[in-house]
This record gives sequence, C-alpha cells and structure tokens, in this order.
Amino acid sequence: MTAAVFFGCTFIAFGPAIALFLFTIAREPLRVIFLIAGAFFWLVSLLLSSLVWFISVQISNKDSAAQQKGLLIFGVVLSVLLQEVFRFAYYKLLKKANEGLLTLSQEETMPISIRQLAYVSGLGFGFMSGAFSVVNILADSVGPGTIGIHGDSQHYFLSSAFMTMAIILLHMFWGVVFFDACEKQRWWALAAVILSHLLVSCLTFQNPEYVTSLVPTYVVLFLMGIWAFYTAGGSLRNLKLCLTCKDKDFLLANHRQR
Amino acid sequence: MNLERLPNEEKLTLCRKYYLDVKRSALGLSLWVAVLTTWITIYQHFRAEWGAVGDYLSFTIPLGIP
Amino acid sequence: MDFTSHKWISNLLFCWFFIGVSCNSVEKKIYVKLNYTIPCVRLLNATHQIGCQSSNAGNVGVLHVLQTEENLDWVLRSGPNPPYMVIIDTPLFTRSVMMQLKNGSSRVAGVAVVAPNTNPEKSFSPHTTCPNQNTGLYTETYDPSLANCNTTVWNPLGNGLSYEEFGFPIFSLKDDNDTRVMKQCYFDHNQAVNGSTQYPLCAMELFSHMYAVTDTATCMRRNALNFEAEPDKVCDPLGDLNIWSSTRPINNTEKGHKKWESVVIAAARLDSRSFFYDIAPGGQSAASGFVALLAAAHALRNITQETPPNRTILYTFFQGETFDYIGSSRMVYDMEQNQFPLDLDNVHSVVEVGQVGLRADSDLWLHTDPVSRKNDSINTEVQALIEKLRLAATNLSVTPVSPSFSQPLPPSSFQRFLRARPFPGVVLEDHQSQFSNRFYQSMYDNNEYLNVSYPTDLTPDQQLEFVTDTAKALTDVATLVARALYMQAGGAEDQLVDIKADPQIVTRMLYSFLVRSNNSWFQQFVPAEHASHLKDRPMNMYIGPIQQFSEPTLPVKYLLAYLTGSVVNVTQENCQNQRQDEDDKRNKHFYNYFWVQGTAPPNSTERVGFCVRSTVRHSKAVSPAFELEQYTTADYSTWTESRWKPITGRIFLVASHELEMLTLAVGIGVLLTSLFLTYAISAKADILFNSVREPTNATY
Amino acid sequence: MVNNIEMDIESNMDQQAASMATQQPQEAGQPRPRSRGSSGAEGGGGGGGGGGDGGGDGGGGVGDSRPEQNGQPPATRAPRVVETEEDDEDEEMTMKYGAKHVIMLFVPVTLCMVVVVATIKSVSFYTQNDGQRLIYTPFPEDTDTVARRALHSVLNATIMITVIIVMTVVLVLLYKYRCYKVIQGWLFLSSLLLLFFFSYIYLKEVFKTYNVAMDYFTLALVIWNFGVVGMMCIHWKGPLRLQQAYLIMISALMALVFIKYLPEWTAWLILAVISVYDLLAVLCPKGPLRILVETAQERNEPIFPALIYSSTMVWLVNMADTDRPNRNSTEAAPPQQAVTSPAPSSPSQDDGGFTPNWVTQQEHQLGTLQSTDESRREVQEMPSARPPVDDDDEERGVKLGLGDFIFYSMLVGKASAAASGDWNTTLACFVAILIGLCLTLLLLAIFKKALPALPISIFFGLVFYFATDNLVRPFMDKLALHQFYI
Repeated sequence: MTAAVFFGCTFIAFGPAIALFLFTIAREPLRVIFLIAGAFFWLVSLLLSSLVWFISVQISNKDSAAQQKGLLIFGVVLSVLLQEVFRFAYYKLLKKANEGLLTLSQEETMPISIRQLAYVSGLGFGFMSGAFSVVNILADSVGPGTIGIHGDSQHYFLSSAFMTMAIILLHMFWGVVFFDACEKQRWWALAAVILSHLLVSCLTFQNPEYVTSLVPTYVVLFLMGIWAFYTAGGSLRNLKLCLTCKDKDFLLANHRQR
Repeated sequence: MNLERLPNEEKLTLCRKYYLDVKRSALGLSLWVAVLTTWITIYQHFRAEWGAVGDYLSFTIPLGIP
Repeated sequence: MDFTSHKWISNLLFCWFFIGVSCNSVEKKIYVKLNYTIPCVRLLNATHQIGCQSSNAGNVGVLHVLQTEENLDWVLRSGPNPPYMVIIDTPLFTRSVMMQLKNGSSRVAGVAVVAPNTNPEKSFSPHTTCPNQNTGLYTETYDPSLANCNTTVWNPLGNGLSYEEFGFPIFSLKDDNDTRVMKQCYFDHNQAVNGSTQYPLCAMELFSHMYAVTDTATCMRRNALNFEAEPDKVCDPLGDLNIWSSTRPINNTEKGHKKWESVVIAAARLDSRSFFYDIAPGGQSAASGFVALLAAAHALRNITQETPPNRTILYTFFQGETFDYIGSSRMVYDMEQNQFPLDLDNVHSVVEVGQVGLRADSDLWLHTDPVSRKNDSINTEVQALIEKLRLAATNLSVTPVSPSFSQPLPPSSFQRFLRARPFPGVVLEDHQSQFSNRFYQSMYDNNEYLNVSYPTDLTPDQQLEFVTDTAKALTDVATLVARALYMQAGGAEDQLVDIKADPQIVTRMLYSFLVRSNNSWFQQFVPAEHASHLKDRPMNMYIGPIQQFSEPTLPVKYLLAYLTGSVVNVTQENCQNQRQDEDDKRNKHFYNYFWVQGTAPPNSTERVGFCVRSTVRHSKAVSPAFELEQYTTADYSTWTESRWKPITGRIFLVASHELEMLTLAVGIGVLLTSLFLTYAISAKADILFNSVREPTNATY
Repeated sequence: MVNNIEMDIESNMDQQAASMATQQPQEAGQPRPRSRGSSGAEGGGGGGGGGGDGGGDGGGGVGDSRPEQNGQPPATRAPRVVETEEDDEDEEMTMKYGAKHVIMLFVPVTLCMVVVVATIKSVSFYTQNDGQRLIYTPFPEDTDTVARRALHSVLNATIMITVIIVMTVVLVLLYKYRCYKVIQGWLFLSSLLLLFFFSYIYLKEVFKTYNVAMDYFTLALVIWNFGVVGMMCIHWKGPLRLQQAYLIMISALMALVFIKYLPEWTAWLILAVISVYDLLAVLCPKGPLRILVETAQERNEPIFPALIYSSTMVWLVNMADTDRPNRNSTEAAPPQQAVTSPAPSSPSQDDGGFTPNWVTQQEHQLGTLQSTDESRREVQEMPSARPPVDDDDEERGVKLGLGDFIFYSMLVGKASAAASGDWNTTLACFVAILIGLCLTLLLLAIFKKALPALPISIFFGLVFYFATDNLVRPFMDKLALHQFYI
C-alpha cells in the first residue's frame, strides 16, 4: 500500500538533510537558530515572489493557459532571483551580526565561522525549499491511489523526491560557494551560483520527461558539490589521506588548533 | 543532604530501605500490568457477547463493528 | 498484493493527512470523484440487520467489469490481485451472482451496479416473495393454512436481495460520464492480456460506513447510552406522517369515540422502496393507488357537500406500509388508545385501493378476507359492498371481478384493521393472485413501467396537460371507487351518474409524482416555505427516518386539501392562525387552513396567495413499538435505519506492490548512506577541510 | 493570559547583592579582565502568562522570566557538567550558552505544536464545527453576510478580551492583597479541570476517531493516574522532564479547546488583540502584569508553578536530604507555601550566561537600564532574607509562560485546521513563530526590559498565515501541478 511510498519518498527527499541535521547541527544550539533563520529568509523570499506572481495573475486573463504557464515560468525565475537576493541579504546580516559580536566581546575568534554559517544557512534554505515543494505531494501519496489516471507518468512521486533531494543539497552547496564568493568578492562565482540555480529551475520546466530534467540536475549537483568541497577548504590530498586512513597522527597534531 | 558525611551503617540502612521500596514498586507495577492486560483482553474479546452489559461498561462504543 | 496487512498503518497515516485536505492539484491528478453515488444502506429490525457495510476507512478494490456469470471465477478464485471492485450491468444483478459474491466476500471489496436508462425486459424485484410476512393479518395463530403465503405467493418474482446482508458496499451508478470514465480506465489498465495484468491497475474506493450493528434493540440502547446527544446517535426509527381527511368535519382536538359517527375508510399506501437508498419511484406499488383515491376524493367533493350521505367517508393515506405496516398499525393503535379523533367502533367498513395501475384488460379484482367472512353479518355487508361496486361500474370500462372465496387478502393496510377486529372491507387490485407488477418495490417501478410517457415534442407544461392512456384507465377506477364509496356511505343511487373523476387532474398528478413535481400546477397549492422541496426528478417514495419528511407526504397533504377543501376568503394572517376571523375559536378544531402560493397573474411575477379550508389532518406514522419501547416485539414494525459517515466514491490507479517496496528500499538506502557518509565526513571533517588559512572546526 | 519576558529588575538587584558578596573573593583572586559580550546570545526567557483555566482563562498570573543568571560566576563554580562543550574558553560561552537557552525553549514549543497539529490532523472532532461555542463568544459566525460575521467576531473578541482583562486585574488585586490561598486554589482548580476534564474529552475523541472500544475502568485508571501525577508534578515537586511534559500537555489541551470552540474569525481576532493587550499590559507602567511583576519582585517570591514552563528545575526533589540546611527545601517548596508571592526572583538565580560581572560591567557601559535607581538602592539596603546563594545543584533555566505555548499552538493548530489542510501554511506559521520567539529573546537580551513574548511571534504568525494561505498556496499548487521547482 502507499504508506511505503510515503516513507520511501520522505527518506529519499529528506534523507541527506536529516542526516546532516542530526550529525552536524542538532548538537549546536547556535547552528539550529541560524538554520531556522535561513529557513525564515527563504520563506520571506518565497512570499515576495508569490505576491508578485499573484498580482501578475490577477491582472492577466485567467483563461488562456499559455499565458498562465508563461506567468508561472516568470514566477519561477523571479523567485529564484529573489532567493539569491535574500541569500545575499542573509549573508550581509550575518556579517554585521558577527562584527557586532566581535566588537562587543573583544574576542578574536567568532563562536561560529563564516564557513559554518554558509553551510548552515544553505541547509536552512534547502530544508525549507524542499519541505515547501514536496510536503503536500507526500501528504497526497498517503492515500490509496497513485498518479496516472489522467495519463500522467507513474513515477511522479519518485521523481519529485529525487528532485527535492537534489534541490536541498544544491542549496547547501550554493550557500557555501555564495558566502565564500562574497567573502572574497569574487563576483563571477556569485553569478555562477545564480546561473546554476536558474539552470536547475529551468531544467524542471520540461518535467514530464524526467530523464532530461533529473540527470542534468544531478550533474550540476555533482559539479557544485566539488566546487563547494574546494571552497570549504578541502583538497584532493586531504581526501586521499582520509580515504587511506593514514591520518591518525595527523589528526592528533591538529587537535590543539581546534 | 550529602552522603559523604554519613556513617557507613546508616548508608547501609538507607540502601536497604531504598532497595525494599524499589522491589515493592516493581511488584506493584507488574501486578497492575497483569491485571490490566487480562481485563482489557477479556473486555475487548467479550464486549460484543455481553450485549447490554458490554454497552453499559463501555466508555466509547466502536461504530459499525459488533 | 494484500491490502489488509497494511491496513492499520495506512489508516493511521490516512487519517493524519486526509482530514481537511481539499482538492489540491496533485490530488486532482490522482483521484476522480464519483458524484452520482446511490448506496445500499443498512436497516435493522428486531432480529437482524440487512443492507451493506464498508470498512471505517472505505473499501479499496481493483476494478473488474463482470462480463458473464462464469467470469465470476476470476473475481472469486483465479484473479491475481484481490480484493476486487466488481462492476455489474443490470442483467447480471441477480440473486445467484450476488449470493456468490456475498460468500466470496474476502476477495470482494465492493460492487457497483450500472443502472440502465431504460427498464430491463426481464423482471426484477429485490423484495421478498411474501411481502410483510407475519406482520399482517395472516399469522400462524390467525389461520395456519393462510400464513406465510402458503396459499398464494404474492410476489413470486421477488429474489429477496433487499433483505440480504452484505459485508461490502454496493453502489448504483447512473450510466453517465463517471461510469464511462470507470469502464475506460478498466479497459486501459486492467484488461487481462493472456491471463496476466500489469500495473498500475485501475481501482475504486467506496465509503459507506454504517454505524448501527446487530439489531434495533442494540442500536436503540446505544442511542440512549449517549444521553440522547443528537450527533452521537447510531440509528433512527423509520417514520413519517399519515395523511387523512373526512367528507364531514370531525372535531380533531377531542380524541376517542365520536357518538353517531359511522365512517367508511378509503385507504391507500404512500410509500415504496428499492434495493438502493435514494431511488424508490414506487409507480405501480404506491402512486397508482393514492392517485386513484385522490381523484375519487376530488370527484366526491361537490356531491358530499350538496347531498351529504349519512355516513362519513374517511380518506386515509398510510406511510411506511412497505416496512411492516408502520402507518396503519399506528392508526389502529391510536384508535385503540383513544389518541385518534375516532375509534374502531366508529369504523363501518374499509375500501382500500391497492395496485391498480397495470390493468391488462378491464378487470379490477375485489379481494376480501375469507376468515372474517365466515361471520354472516360481515359476509352480508361484504356482499352488499361488492354489489355496490358492480353497480358503480355501469358504463365504465372497468369490470369488478371477485377472486376465489378462499384466497386471502394481498399485503394491504386493511389487514391491520382486521387484526384488531373483523370489519367488512374490500381491497381493489389489478391482479387476481400474484402481483402483475414485474418490478415490485424496485427502481424500475417508474413512470416508464406505467407507460406514463409523452410524445417527445411536448414542452414540460404541455406534458403536464397531456392525458395518457394510463390516466384514462386510472380515471375510470377513480370514478368506480368514488361511486362505490358514495353508495357505501349511504348516498342515493340516482346521484351516481354525476360522480365522475377528472382525467385532467389524474394525468397532472401522475406527471407530478412520477416525472417532475416542480411544475406550475403543483406550485399553486403548496405554501411558499414548502415550494423549495419540490424537485425536478421523480419523487423518492422511501419513508426514511423520522427526522426527515418523506417526499410524497406534504405534497399529498396540500393536494388533498386543494382537491377536497374549498377556497375561503380569509386574510393570510387569520388563515395561518387557523381561524376564519379574529374571534373565531371554534373552527380550528374542525377545519385546517392552509395559506398557499397560488399563481402569478399574467402581468406580474408576484404570486397571489389564497387560503384553502379543508378537513385534511396528519397523524404520526411511527411504529407503536418505539412508543412502547419494545424493540423485540413481533406485533409491530421495528425497522430502524442506521446512520452513516459521508458516502463517497472515487476512482484512481494503484501502483504495484513491488514498485512501492522498491521506493521504500531506495528511500531507506538513501537514508542509510547519507547517515553513514555524514558521520564519516563529520568525523574526519578537520582533516578534510583543514586548509591552512582558517583553523576552524568547519564541519563540512 | 499575559506573557512577558522580563529582565527581572529585582533579581538584578538581588544579583547585585550576590555579586557584591562574591565580588570580594574575586578581587582577592586577581580579577581577570573578563567580559562577556551579551551579543546575539539570548539569555533569559519568556515568562509570564498563565495557563488559565479553561473557562475564564484570564489566569494572567504573570510569571516573568528573568535573564538566567548563574548564582555565581562559572569560574568559581564547583566543577559541574555544563551541557555545552567543556572547554573552558568562555569567550564562546555566552553565545553558545544563550543559544542553548533559546533551544531549551524551541524544543517544548515545537513539541506542543506537534502535539496540537497531529491531533488536529487525525481527530476530526477538533475541526468539525458542530455549533457549540464558549460562553465568552456567544455570537455565531455562520451568518449570511460577511459584514455581520465580521461584527459578530469583533464582538466575540471584545467580550473575550474584557474577560481576560478582568481576570488579570482580579489576579493582580488578589496578589497585591496577599490572598495567595485564593490564587493557589484558582490555579489548582484550573489545572484540575485541564488535567481531568479536558483529557477526558481528548481521550474520548481519540478513541472515537480510531473506533476503539474502551471501558470505564481502564479509562478511570488512566485519567486518574494522568491527573494525579500531573497535579503532583505541577503543584508540588516531581522530575523536571515530567513536569515539563505535563505543562506542554496542558497547554496543548488548552489550545485544542480554543481551536475547537472559537469560531475562525474570532480566533484570529483574539490572537491579534491578545498580543496588543500583552504588549500594553507589560510595557506601560500601570499595566496589570507590570504591577504584578513588580510586587512579585519586591516580595521575592517565585511565580506560581502552574503558569510557568521552566527549562530547569526550580527545586530539586531530594528525599535523602535530611540534615542539610533546608534552604533548598524552603526554596524547594515555595509552591506549597502559598505565602511566597510569585516573585520571579527566587533566590537561586540562573544567569543563563550573564554572569554578575557581566551584568555589572554592562551597567557601567550602557548605564543603568532598569527603571529607577532609588527603588534598587532601597532594596539593596534591605537585609537580604537569605544567606548568599551557594546553590550548586541546579542551574537556572529559561522560563516561558504557558500562555505563550497555548497561543502559539493555537495559531499553528488553527492554521493547519483552517487552511484547507495545506501543510505549507502550517510549516510557514511554525517557522514564523520560532523566529518571533528568537527575536523576542534577542530583544530581551539587548534591552533587558520586561518584554511580552506574544506580540512578535503572533504578528509574524498571522502575517505568514494569511500570506501563505492566500498567496503562496496557489503558487506552490500550480508549481506542483506542472512539477516546476524553485
């Protein structure tokens, strides 16, 4: 029965997000707060974009399907841009908050580094974006029926789940790269993030054909993953060290610095 | 009350007292659990057959099921 | 793929997400809601329950269109994905098919019967072969040879399906868009190609969860247990109102015996039923009888006012006769308990108009009770009555004929009167022994069966006025009844010639009851607040629970008032306060005043109402068993109707079990790998990301 | 129901006294130039607000919460396990420590909301409107015209608010004239009602939804145990987690009753108006809650237990404690002695990250933020009734009034029930309320003034509810239809 589909799709969509939350964020109260703040910022961006879309739909004539679809695409593009704007705003806020923190407490190290903030805010954005797009679909997947009576493809739930997973991870990687790009004023990296976000959203426009929309998304995900890995300070050497587990001594030497 | 300052035998009596309490409450718990489970199984099984008595006993009567 | 094992989890989850989920776009992609769903509902009586039941969360089943009876094997044995939702066309909706489905019910999730737009040729009567067995006159004690339809089986074609209990829901679907979508979905997805079906399969879910169980005693006790909290009630007694009126005003406030009052009761039944809940056209079984009596009452209006006969004629329309004589048993009970303005001593004789709509030839059969005719005085009275009927039939195309002396009465309200004490009386029927009605108490007993049909080019108002043959035949019956009643009430024979029923009124009545009640004629004599109850479809004659009015009751009441009463010049305010003028206190005991809408004069749209004064009254038609609270009695009707959760149905596709398990497996796999990966990365974070520049414990 | 998070002035003063006392040893120990940025870390907790009884829920007993301040600076504290990482770099202590308190509030608020939403989604009783209404909202909302419905909801809301104001004033008066027995009785009755009657209704509806047969004996047993243990935990002493669980449960039950019996528009109006009232009642000087809080501080008594959710134990049940100076038991049992006024400043302070040094240093830096110096000075002269606090076995937690819980879960519950079952609206309201709570705690940390917990969260919640329900839902619905992703 489709309780299995419900749990399956939930685990696919939110598996990585839950794992990341449990292992890296749940223990740190501060990160949880910044995660929720990130989610809040994403929500405000969605609110604004749906307001604009709503107004545009009201003034357009409702019966022409093509126009409605066009407006929807405009809505999607607008909301992608607004999300990036709000990511930037969030970055600015966090920077100001950190500076404020520093001046107040005259300490040299901040309790939470910018890179961690980037990761946490990215995950916050991803969580909210994934939840908003898939939670209603999951609610409908509980019923006895599955999609297809009007000719839609049968893999609607599965593809939605995989798409949501990709979007969540992408938001995290975008967060890391975006914050790093802002730190180092590398505006081309910023543009790359925005473009890749637009690319992924536009890929989903041809969605009844899942192959041509999911596969490129995962390619973008992989590329963004590598880029984020490098911006986060990772390197091939570390990776090799890690994989060959010759890192015992290296780890100890490093402990004091933490 | 900190335990360090207590003489040993007093500590012993305390432990014994506590242990007794624990045993008694464990016994009580198992007793209650046994009573409850038997009563609930009997009730759920015979509620329909008891008819009127079953209905008067019932706080909520399931709909559509005898 | 077995649904039951996941039943519990999905129920829990189902409730979690289902409450309040309105139709969002994804849901529209999954479900197609059935909008015309007529369920079979559960009825209970003193001993058992009948009807259908679905599970609390609805029954889900893979669709299967039954081609032939042998095809049942696929559903009951060989089909790979039980349980099945069986779609049956009318010819296959027989007792043998349904009983096989009933016995294989673990593999049957439900049945949907596609109702045709025209009546089937073969006969179909879901009623029992011996209607109202043991609750009429002929019980073991009265006369063992006549009990349980030993001598004459009144409804031999009856297959008794309406009185079976089914563990799965049965819905009737009109042959419209929904049914086409369902069958199309079946042919696209479920068509077994060389014996095997592949997923996704087309399935249907039917919700008709009934609250009451076991029998009336249980459910009435559970009603009482909930401190009479209205929403927690589990079942409701069947009941409605009897409508009666008299040619001479009777004081309605003083109950009990009336001196010097001798009454001839003219009775007819008002209700009918069918296998399904919402359709009970009851053309021949109810409408033909009470339309004839109404026409007779109209015919007698003037004559009984100009030269009133010495006895009074009491027109009575009994509700709930299908369910063990609810109305008539209640009136007899009231008369015995002096709760009725008359009592049994006032009753002189009874003339009942039964099923008179299908007279193949001109014969009209006069059934009488052989046992009570053994008493000579009764026998002479009956002979006299039969003689009057023959006399009344002069130059009419109706010939009253008497069946054999030893044949008992057919199921009729007169039996309840005879059960109290012997009365002279006759029941007029259009059949000698078994019912001529091939669709007795079924959904096909409609206007088409009585061939109340009209040339196609007529507008609704023209159809209202068009006199059909059935109407003519019924008018003759009405005239016969009117004349016989007049003579029985002691009227002179010479007056007979000008007692004549009006075919125009008869045809209008047939049109209003069997085709469309919301028409210009009916709107006239109905009070404004009731006008909205008139429908644009045939009337549903099912009696229903006590809270709701059965559809024919109030229209018959206002029609009877209009046909037997007179228009009086009274203001609306007085009329609605049941008085002729401000200081009139007496009239309200004898007369009933209705302020009706009237018609709109040609130039304006505002209707001009007027006041109708008549002797029409109604009395409660709820079985005495519920007054006496004896729910296991055999003397009175104990039928109750269960309450139920909202009844819906929907079609959708069902994914294969393997695909679902695959999704779950992939999900768990993704979760586990991501958990492992994250743990590994966060454990080794400081090595992976320890670029020299920023010694922070970035975790990613 | 009034909620406010208030930097307890008196506790500050008491703080001063304590810090004065502890100052000396510190001077002796060559004070390290240690300062702690109050920063974004939000110490302190919301407070106030009473989990009033079902009917007149005006039990606006204010339990303000004060910024949690440790009895003494951590440095000199006896080694004690601090949940946050042990490394003794305390420059990160404040931020993490403050954040920990915020999380200590997030978890119960989230739990309460989850309980309410789960019930709303599964038990249809709470969403079906079968006409019954509270006596405070007599005007039906199923009227024909919209204007009339609006009028009725406004009338309902005003009646409800006047009832709450009257109840609060009564509570303040009762409290001012020290008739604690009456207040104690009143709270006792309200929690009795909540724990027995509302749980009875709740269980009845749950059994009905899942069509389960249940007999009176088991039910009586279950409800008796639930109620008695609840009463013990709330009004006497019991394990902390259990007490917190019970406070969450009674808030959830109370919220469910509101969701069931308040018509829709009236509910939204009440939420808005209660937030405004909460603002006024706490901030303006003559506000009833402010008077209550101030009198509470003057009398140095903790707020009534039934009104406050505390994230740490106000007292510790230690049976074996016989010979220790029963300061702990006196402070352990303030709730029974009705005489102790619900002053928020129970001696065992919990600075939640703001050590006395930090506070004094803040004073110098930002100037005294509290009300007036005179009142503080004359209190300091008062001989402190208790020896300086040397409690070492519990750490002051964050406090939040039950009223907050009730109105937060009521908002989210109403959102999930009304918005045609759309989960996005529920999610949006949930995030909005958490962020509102965060901001309120942040402002508390910054202004260190009595701040109501309701306005910001409820304002965010309402804005997000109406925005999501009307704007975002159609947008996301269309996106889901075409399977577009943003």
